[in-house]
Amino acid sequence: MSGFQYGVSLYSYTDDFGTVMDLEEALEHAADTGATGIEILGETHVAAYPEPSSAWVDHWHATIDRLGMRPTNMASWVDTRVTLTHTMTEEEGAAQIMQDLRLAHRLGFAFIRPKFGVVDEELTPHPIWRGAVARALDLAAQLDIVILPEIHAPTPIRHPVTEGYVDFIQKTGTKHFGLMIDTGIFQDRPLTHWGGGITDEIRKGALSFLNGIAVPVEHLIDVIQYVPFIQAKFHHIDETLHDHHIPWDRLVPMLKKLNYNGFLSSEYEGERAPWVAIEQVRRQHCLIRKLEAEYDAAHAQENAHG
Amino acid sequence: MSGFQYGVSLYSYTDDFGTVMDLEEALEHAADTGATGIEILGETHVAAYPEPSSAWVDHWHATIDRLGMRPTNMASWVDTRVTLTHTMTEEEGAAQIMQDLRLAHRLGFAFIRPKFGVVDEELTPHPIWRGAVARALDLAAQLDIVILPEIHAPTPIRHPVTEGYVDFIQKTGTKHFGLMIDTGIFQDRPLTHWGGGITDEIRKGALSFLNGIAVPVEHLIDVIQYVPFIQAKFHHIDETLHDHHIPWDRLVPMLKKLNYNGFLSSEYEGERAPWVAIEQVRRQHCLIRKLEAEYDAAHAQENAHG
Amino acid sequence: MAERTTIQSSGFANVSHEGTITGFRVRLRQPNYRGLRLSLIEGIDVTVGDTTYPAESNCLMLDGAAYTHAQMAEEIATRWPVGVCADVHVPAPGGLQPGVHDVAVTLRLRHPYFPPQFQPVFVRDQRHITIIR
Amino acid sequence: MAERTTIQSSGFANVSHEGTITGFRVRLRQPNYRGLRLSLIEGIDVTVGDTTYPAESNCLMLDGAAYTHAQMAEEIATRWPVGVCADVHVPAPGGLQPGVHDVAVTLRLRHPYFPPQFQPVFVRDQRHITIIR
Ligand SMILES: [Mn+2]
Ligand SMILES: [Mn+2]
Repeated sequence: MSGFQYGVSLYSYTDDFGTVMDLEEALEHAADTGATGIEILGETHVAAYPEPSSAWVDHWHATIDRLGMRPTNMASWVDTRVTLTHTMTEEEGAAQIMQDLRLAHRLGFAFIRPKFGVVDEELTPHPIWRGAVARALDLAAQLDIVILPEIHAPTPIRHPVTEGYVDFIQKTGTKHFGLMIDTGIFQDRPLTHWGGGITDEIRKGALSFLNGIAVPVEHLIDVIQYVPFIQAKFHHIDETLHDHHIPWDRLVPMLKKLNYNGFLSSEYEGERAPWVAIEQVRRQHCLIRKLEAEYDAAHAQENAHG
Repeated sequence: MSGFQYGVSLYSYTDDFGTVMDLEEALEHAADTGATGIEILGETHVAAYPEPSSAWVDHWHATIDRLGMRPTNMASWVDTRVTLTHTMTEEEGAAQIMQDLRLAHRLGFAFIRPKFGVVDEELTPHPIWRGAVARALDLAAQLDIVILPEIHAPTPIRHPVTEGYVDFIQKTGTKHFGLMIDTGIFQDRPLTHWGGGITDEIRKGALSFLNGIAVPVEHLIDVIQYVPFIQAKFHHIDETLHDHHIPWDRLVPMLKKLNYNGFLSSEYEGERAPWVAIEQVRRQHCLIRKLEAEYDAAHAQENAHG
Repeated sequence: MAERTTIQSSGFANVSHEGTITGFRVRLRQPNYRGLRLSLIEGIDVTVGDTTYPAESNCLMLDGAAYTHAQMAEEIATRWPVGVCADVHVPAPGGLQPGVHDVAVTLRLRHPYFPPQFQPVFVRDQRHITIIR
Repeated sequence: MAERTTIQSSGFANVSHEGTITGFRVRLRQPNYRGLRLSLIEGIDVTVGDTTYPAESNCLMLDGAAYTHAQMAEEIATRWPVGVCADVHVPAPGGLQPGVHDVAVTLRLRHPYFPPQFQPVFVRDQRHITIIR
């Protein structure tokens, strides 16, 4: 019986990184969960990004190997409005993606997630995205890295943005572009704990986002064939293993039913008090592993009786 | 006009050390106050104590030099009741002191402070102290390090323990044994902030200690000739530069009047929330420097008018 | 670096011997302000939920070496350094169930420079930590 | 490592040029979760007590190099890394008096992936820090 692969995004330890833990310690906390996949943010976790020293790269590989892990996704940004007076061209966007593809390859990653600048409150990516990605596809194929834009609240699955990405996959026929699902789109209760750097201005302007866009888990059926990687966004799991915002009890069975066997990469985005993320990530792994085991046990019985 | 020398004990950063700062960062925070003296705890701050690697020692000297500081005192412990069934002999106590003298010399320290086990609630040191120190005096002289037991609350200046140390100095005529004053003995108001690892058991049993033993600053006159080093113990200085427990406004003028020109080595022992000590140490340096400048200004006028 | 609490989140896990779960471990930050000779640690009790696992059966894994309760009492040369974590190994056949546990530890420390009536000093911590699987 | 707050205790000091105090500096932890191209920082205002020192006159000292407000706006290759501190230098003849000051900073950050109505985002911090002498 195939199953989920478990990973951790070092984004989970935002604000801890550089105040109470360094990169190696963050990797050790991730490994201690039993996770085998490690996700990073290029601009955050790679010293001297985009050109780390050879010594840094060697140490990266040595640490990952020592911990028995492997690199999954490296987050990338295409800062379209790069100055107040200049917006990136398709060529410049492609250069950013190709730079990150090369760095990701050097570090052993299988995916990169470019986050494009947007043009409206629907988070419609700047129109250069299509041309920029198109120009980078050959390099992605050559390095065997898949480019994955993130489907992130408030953008749901059934939405022109997501449909635009699917259209691109279908038209190009590429195997090196897909979708990453951020499980924040399934959030179905208002946020009580949030670590995404909210300000009063944003809180006033973005209430529906904070209440959760509650995408039905069934909508995964539409796109799962394009989803090789999932960011397991969450905000608070209490000591009874109850997640206050994300419906894992519906999401896990749906992913199992769809035979998803990629990574679930923990992306904790809750209270940013020091060290809290370490325990929160552990609780999420415990919770999802329990739900997966329950599903597997139920199915083993079905099969036995069938 | 000679003046105080300013130092920092890394004890100030207890609990921060190893959770939010490493040794080099602690040294940098100390140096950023403008202090030139650095005090450490041998068993705490020396990696692989009592035998640090040569690389560690080289890095210690390089860092201290880079920061323009110099080592002052290294705290040492003589754990007389070393196991439940064995109490150190004089020879064993001497061996501990000599080990720390050699380490202190290797690291460039001028003083060591042995903290002896005690035999009663008056904090009377175990009687081996005299023989143990006597055996170590030749080595102290050879390395030119002064051994300084600490006069620490609840033991005041006028007390058999302090008198015993003075008697030892007078009888031996040594220049390599003296007194270290911990300014906690001048505390004259109840503690509101304490970081010394108090437990409920101790709080119930040691109320007078926590209320402050309020040694009159004039008692310094009795012993100042034997005091080459002072630990500037404190617990809380608020944003108006008011110290809630230690009477610096009386202590600083007395030390100036006595022409004390040794170090005042900050020993913060207040709230142990992460990072708080960094700012508290800075406030103490600001406060004592202001009081010293006021005294100097007043005396400059006196001299001008005299 | 270590978590500020004595009890650490990472490191909490069941422990196996030849394929059988024989107990669990809890990771602790050294709770004192100076390096601790092991002989000054008079015991480390661990409580999980309502069950207390007394110090006498527990052992300390420090820097790759295991010290039984009896060995610690005589170990005067080895120190548990400040800022360093060590794992308390607790015998418990079958281990603990995956899930969040209410864990408490009590360390009994002897500070020879403290008055006799404060010997040993009890250092306690209690918090929720998670066995993942 | 850096203090958790954006405004750091250490580093707060008067700054001299040829023996004359020309201003002061405040040390900041990079406040975002990813490395910031300097061109995405639209300004750093500093307030001490009742006086605001506007971003246009301040400059950022990062890794030994100084960037004026105008230079930052065009600096797309240099990033202020996460977990790294930089000093904001503020011109103020005579500097600040020794003592504890109520200091506030506002960073205006442009996140291209945020909707246009949230540009720039204001990141604020305020706390008491001390000029020692
Ligand atoms: Mn995400
Ligand atoms: Mn002291």
